[in-house]
Amino acid sequence: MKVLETGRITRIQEIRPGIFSLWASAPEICSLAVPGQFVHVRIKDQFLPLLRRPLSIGRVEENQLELVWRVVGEGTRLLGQLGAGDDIDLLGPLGHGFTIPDDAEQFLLIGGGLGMPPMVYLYNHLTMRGRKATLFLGVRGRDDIPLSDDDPILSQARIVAENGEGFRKGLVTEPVNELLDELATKSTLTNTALYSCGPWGLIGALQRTIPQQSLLLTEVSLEQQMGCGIGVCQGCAVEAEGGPTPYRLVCSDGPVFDLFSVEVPGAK
Amino acid sequence: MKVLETGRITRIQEIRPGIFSLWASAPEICSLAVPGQFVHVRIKDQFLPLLRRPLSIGRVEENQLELVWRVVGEGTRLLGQLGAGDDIDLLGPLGHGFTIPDDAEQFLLIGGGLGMPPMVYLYNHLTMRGRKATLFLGVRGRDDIPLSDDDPILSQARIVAENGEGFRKGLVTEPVNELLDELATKSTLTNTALYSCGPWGLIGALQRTIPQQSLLLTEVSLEQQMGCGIGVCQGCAVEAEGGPTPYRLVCSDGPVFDLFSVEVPGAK
Amino acid sequence: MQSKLHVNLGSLSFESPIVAASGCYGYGIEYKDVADPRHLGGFVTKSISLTRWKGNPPPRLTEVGHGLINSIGLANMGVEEFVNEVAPQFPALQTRKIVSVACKVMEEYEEVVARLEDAEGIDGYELNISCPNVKEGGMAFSQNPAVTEELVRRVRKRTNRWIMAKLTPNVADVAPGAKAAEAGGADALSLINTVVGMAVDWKSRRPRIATVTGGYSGPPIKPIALAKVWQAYNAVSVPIVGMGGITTWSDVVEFMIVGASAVQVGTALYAVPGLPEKLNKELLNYLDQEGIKYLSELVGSLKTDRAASVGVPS
Amino acid sequence: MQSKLHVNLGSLSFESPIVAASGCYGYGIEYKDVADPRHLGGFVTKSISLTRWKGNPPPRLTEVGHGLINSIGLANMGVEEFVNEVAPQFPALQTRKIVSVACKVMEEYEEVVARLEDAEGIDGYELNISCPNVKEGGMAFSQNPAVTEELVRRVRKRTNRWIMAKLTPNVADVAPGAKAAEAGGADALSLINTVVGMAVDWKSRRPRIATVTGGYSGPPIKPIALAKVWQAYNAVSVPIVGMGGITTWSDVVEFMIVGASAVQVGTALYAVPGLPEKLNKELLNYLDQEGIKYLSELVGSLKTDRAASVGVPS
Ligand SMILES: Cc1cc2nc3c(=O)[nH]c(=O)nc-3n(C[C@H](O)[C@H](O)[C@H](O)COP(=O)(O)OP(=O)(O)OC[C@H]3O[C@@H](n4cnc5c(N)ncnc54)[C@H](O)[C@@H]3O)c2cc1C
Ligand SMILES: Cc1cc2nc3c(=O)[nH]c(=O)nc-3n(C[C@H](O)[C@H](O)[C@H](O)COP(=O)(O)OP(=O)(O)OC[C@H]3O[C@@H](n4cnc5c(N)ncnc54)[C@H](O)[C@@H]3O)c2cc1C
Ligand SMILES: Cc1cc2nc3c(=O)[nH]c(=O)nc-3n(C[C@H](O)[C@H](O)[C@H](O)COP(=O)(O)O)c2cc1C
Ligand SMILES: Cc1cc2nc3c(=O)[nH]c(=O)nc-3n(C[C@H](O)[C@H](O)[C@H](O)COP(=O)(O)O)c2cc1C
Ligand code: FES
Ligand code: FES
Repeated sequence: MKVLETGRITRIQEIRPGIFSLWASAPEICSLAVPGQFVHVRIKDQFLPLLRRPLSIGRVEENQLELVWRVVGEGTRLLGQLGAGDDIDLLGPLGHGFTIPDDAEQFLLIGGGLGMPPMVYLYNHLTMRGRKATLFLGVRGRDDIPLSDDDPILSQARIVAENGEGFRKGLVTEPVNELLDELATKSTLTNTALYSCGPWGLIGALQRTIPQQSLLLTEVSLEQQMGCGIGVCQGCAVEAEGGPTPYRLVCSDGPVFDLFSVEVPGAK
Repeated sequence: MKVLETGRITRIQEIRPGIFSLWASAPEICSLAVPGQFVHVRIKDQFLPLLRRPLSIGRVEENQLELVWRVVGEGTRLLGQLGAGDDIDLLGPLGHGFTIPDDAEQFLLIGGGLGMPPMVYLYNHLTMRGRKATLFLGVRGRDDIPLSDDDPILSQARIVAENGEGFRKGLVTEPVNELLDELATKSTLTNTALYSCGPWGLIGALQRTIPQQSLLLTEVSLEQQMGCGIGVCQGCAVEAEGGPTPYRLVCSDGPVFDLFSVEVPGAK
Repeated sequence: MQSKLHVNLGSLSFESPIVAASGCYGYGIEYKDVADPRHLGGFVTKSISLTRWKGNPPPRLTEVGHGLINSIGLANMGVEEFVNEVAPQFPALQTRKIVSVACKVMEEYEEVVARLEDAEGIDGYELNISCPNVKEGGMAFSQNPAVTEELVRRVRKRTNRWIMAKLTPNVADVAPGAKAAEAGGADALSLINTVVGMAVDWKSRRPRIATVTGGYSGPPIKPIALAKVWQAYNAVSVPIVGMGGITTWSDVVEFMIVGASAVQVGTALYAVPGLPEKLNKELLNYLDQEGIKYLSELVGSLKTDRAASVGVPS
Repeated sequence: MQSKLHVNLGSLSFESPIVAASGCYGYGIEYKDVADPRHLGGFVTKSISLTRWKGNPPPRLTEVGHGLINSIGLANMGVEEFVNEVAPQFPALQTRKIVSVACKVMEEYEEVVARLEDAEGIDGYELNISCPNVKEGGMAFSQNPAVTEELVRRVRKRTNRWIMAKLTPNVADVAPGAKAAEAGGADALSLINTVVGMAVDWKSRRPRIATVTGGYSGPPIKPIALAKVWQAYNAVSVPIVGMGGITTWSDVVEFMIVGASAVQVGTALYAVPGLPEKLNKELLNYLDQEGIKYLSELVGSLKTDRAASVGVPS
């Protein structure tokens, strides 16, 4: 089920330079959403930008959902100019969320930069249900953290920064693989589910370093330029196994795919 | 001589619903301008709107010039959103101003709606030099008067409103023709120069009612969709006699033309 | 009583002139949750081919300014699955259902149509002979009037259903192709399909869609579409369905003035699935305000004695 | 030392790849008060014909969205006045001076060029065989490759000066015309001229320009222009001068990546006469940042092995 719903913005904040967090009330979408789904946002009642902008559903709290984004172009810039009380036009919840296996005992969540919001949603979802989840965040530096300084999640996430800046220095795949090694020794790897959302570079790195066979589940959320957001235009195809053709649609087959089913663009 | 000059807005005001007056400092253009000329305005440093917008130079006082406009589309709307301290990019002064014959003793100035600003400029120019000028303004109603309520010119202009509203009711051509009749009796008509700026409807009406042969000079300022504003694109042609072809360019041959040389579109 | 928005396109009538364009409304069933199809005069399905087509490699879309470039490559489920899975849902949809057909060779068009004849609830066919994103067939059909005529004629022999031929704007002159489609027996013509366009990422020096060039749609192509519809209108007597960049009711009116009896809305639906309902309301309001009895009075009503001039009351 | 922006277009060199497009820079002398012509690689004059042309009736321009539709109809002073009044001012202008020629029949092109041969300070000719706004000749020349080839060949015989042929985008495929112009002896090709477009005033139901259809220019045609330049680049080996909707330095880079050796800036000059100076500065800055030695390294450097993808570092 998906709906067109007018979201009333209740709070909007530039949490880091060029990174915004917005809360909007959207009762219908909130009641339907699961972690990993996204909304397709029409920022203004005009055709410039022409298309909607896909944004992952961050946290959901009662009737309100959070969107967190980085300003990269005109659409995200205009979105950042809105204020509390303004309306945005939401189409959602869209796509398939993450699979949460009943028999999983360990959950590893890896956000890369602006891929963090759906990981936070999933993390809250899991921990609220008493499941054991570890949340990783990989960024270049402090300015790239898509969480505000007073966000409770900040202290719960294991942050890895390429530039250090007071965090563990390096790539996020390093502590992830350390934890996987540890789990392997305890032979709980087969009960572990791994999730990630982030740039293609992170997805490629995970494909290269994760022991594919040993884990219970490995899922990633992908991004692709979108038209409709609901499987109509066939525009958001990515190369991925599992469908009747070599291509799958991020909006309706995804955005969540098995990590090892997807072909990273330009990797070959 | 024409220049590209950055005008700093010193004052901007919505003087009637949808009618704005703006003062900007533009020393070079002010020193060069004569009544009847216009500026080609680039509102923002972006290509939407694609083209500049032509606006008549209203009053000129020392280093400052006035622009008065009605919001009709996107360009004039954006211009109205600017504030004091903002810059606008001006190309001007453009076109040929009104001819002011040395031997004229009477000057009749007829503004139609938003055609008023250059008439006000001309009126001030003439009266400051001790010449005898009568200023008419034709509007539909009070809301169309492109002068603010505290404008000293307001009391000096003979206002005719189609809807009455406390003004003489009717068409501006009526009192104009009454005065012309009066001047004819005094046989000073041949020393009278008549100027007008306004919609095509007014120009057509003047062509039909003014005794063409009897006046010393009859000039009107025309509008046409413009590209370059400086005679380069050939885009602003109107049908008018006096050039090597049946067409003349509003931006560089005009905007001021002899009333009886121009062909009103659709009149035939 | 017939609605003021009622239009006849030859033998087929539509309750509204607003039709969802092929490729922008899926197979006609996906949007029903979010926008009631009854507000549409009809829809045209994604183009269907003989077998399932995988389409072009990604990326397939890129937004450029006010417009969109796509290179889907007619990815579709093929006629078999369509007839089995989708068409059975058509009779329940209260709108006109037009199936778009696109193939590589003429014989396949005949085969696909023959297969579609088995399905109920299909009101007519749109022959997509104008897709710029496939290597074989596609727009090349519509660029050759003789081929256009033969193709339409062959399909005409296979069906009694209503046929519309969809023309390409990527020709020097649309008139010969329009005349050919009419001569072949088309009940209506639709145009324009997308305009060949390209976008480049200056940083990586790579094309922004995998096939390098693609099809340009959305508001920037409206002036091109209006010109082509006007040219086609002056060349044929069958009704014309105009499209290209429509986002507002006045766009619809403009297309009708230059000769369209109905219109299709494409790219704009991605942003506003409920646009047809809005356009219907606004069109009715416009008709009331202007005192026009039927929308059809507008068709081809362009006055060419002189042009609209700045400052001249219209 | 040569500037990094220096480009050679066959036998003719330019100090910058930014050339002012025909119809957008008058006869080359009007803008000199407000923008120094030395910042231009060169300019192309308004197209010149054998006699004075009055052009089309007004209105001749209408702004549509991000774009412009014009129907000037090649209004110009004619070659006689041009040679007597304008050309004598050319030697003083420190930039390349290209004279555009547009006529109704082939013989007239020959005559006009023959007459222009008398004038000094002309660096070359652009043969405008692609104007959509005249009834005879115009774009029809460029739509017919055989005619294109003969026309260029005839002019080639009349002059030793550099010749560029300006092609229309209003064809199914630009390649045959591009090859024909090359075969006829053109030193370079320029494209695109405007795209046939139309705008309507729904209130009065009148066309917004007197000739009903006109030529569409400005940012919305950029994707179309890039596609045409790329297609021409792959068809010929003479240098190509690309244009259509250029407003920024990255637009220039994109045109060069798809095969243009230089570019022309048209409509944008109306808004910003000083744009060429700005583009030069920004291009130099870009070359520095990217460590590119000469702008010419970019020409045709499009990587087609794969496309730029969302989220993939470039
Ligand atoms: C399922 C999904 C979830 C997403 N969730 C988030 C999120 O939570 N936070 C966040 O910051 N970003 C997210 N993105 C990316 C976000 O959609 C883009 O950053 C945004 O569309 C850029 O729009 P723009 O107008 O600012 O940029 P421009 O570059 O001007 O956009 C031009 C066009 O490219 C598209 N585009 C550009 N970048 C991307 C991208 N990375 N993915 C898809 N389309 C793109 C735009 O939608 C637009 O159509 C998500 C993308 C997808 C597909
Ligand atoms: C020499 C001259 C002097 C002018 N002086 C004034 C003035 O002092 N005050 C005033 O209010 N208006 C004046 N106008 C008209 C003014 O230029 C237009 O109202 C304005 O360009 C509309 O722009 P827009 O974007 O708001 O409207 P839109 O209708 O969105 O504009 C679309 C296009 O049409 C052009 N256009 C629309 N109306 C006119 C028009 N009447 N004349 C010329 N081009 C037009 C615009 O410039 C633009 O290119 C003058 C016009 C000319 C030619
Ligand atoms: C993503 C996309 C896919 C399309 N697929 C098809 C198609 O399968 N068949 C077809 O005839 N036209 C297809 N079109 C073209 C549209 O039907 C329409 O002709 C074109 O987009 C112009 O209209 P618009 O500007 O309103 O979108 C497609 C257009 C887009 C944007
Ligand atoms: C008002 C106007 C007049 C033009 N006149 C001519 C012309 O005389 N000869 C010509 O070859 N091209 C002419 N052109 C076309 C331009 O040179 C150019 O090919 C086209 O506008 C595309 O470039 P642009 O988008 O940068 O304007 C004209 C364009 C405009 C807008
Ligand atoms: S965005 Fe249209 S199919 Fe995915
Ligand atoms: S506006 Fe260009 S010639 Fe007048």
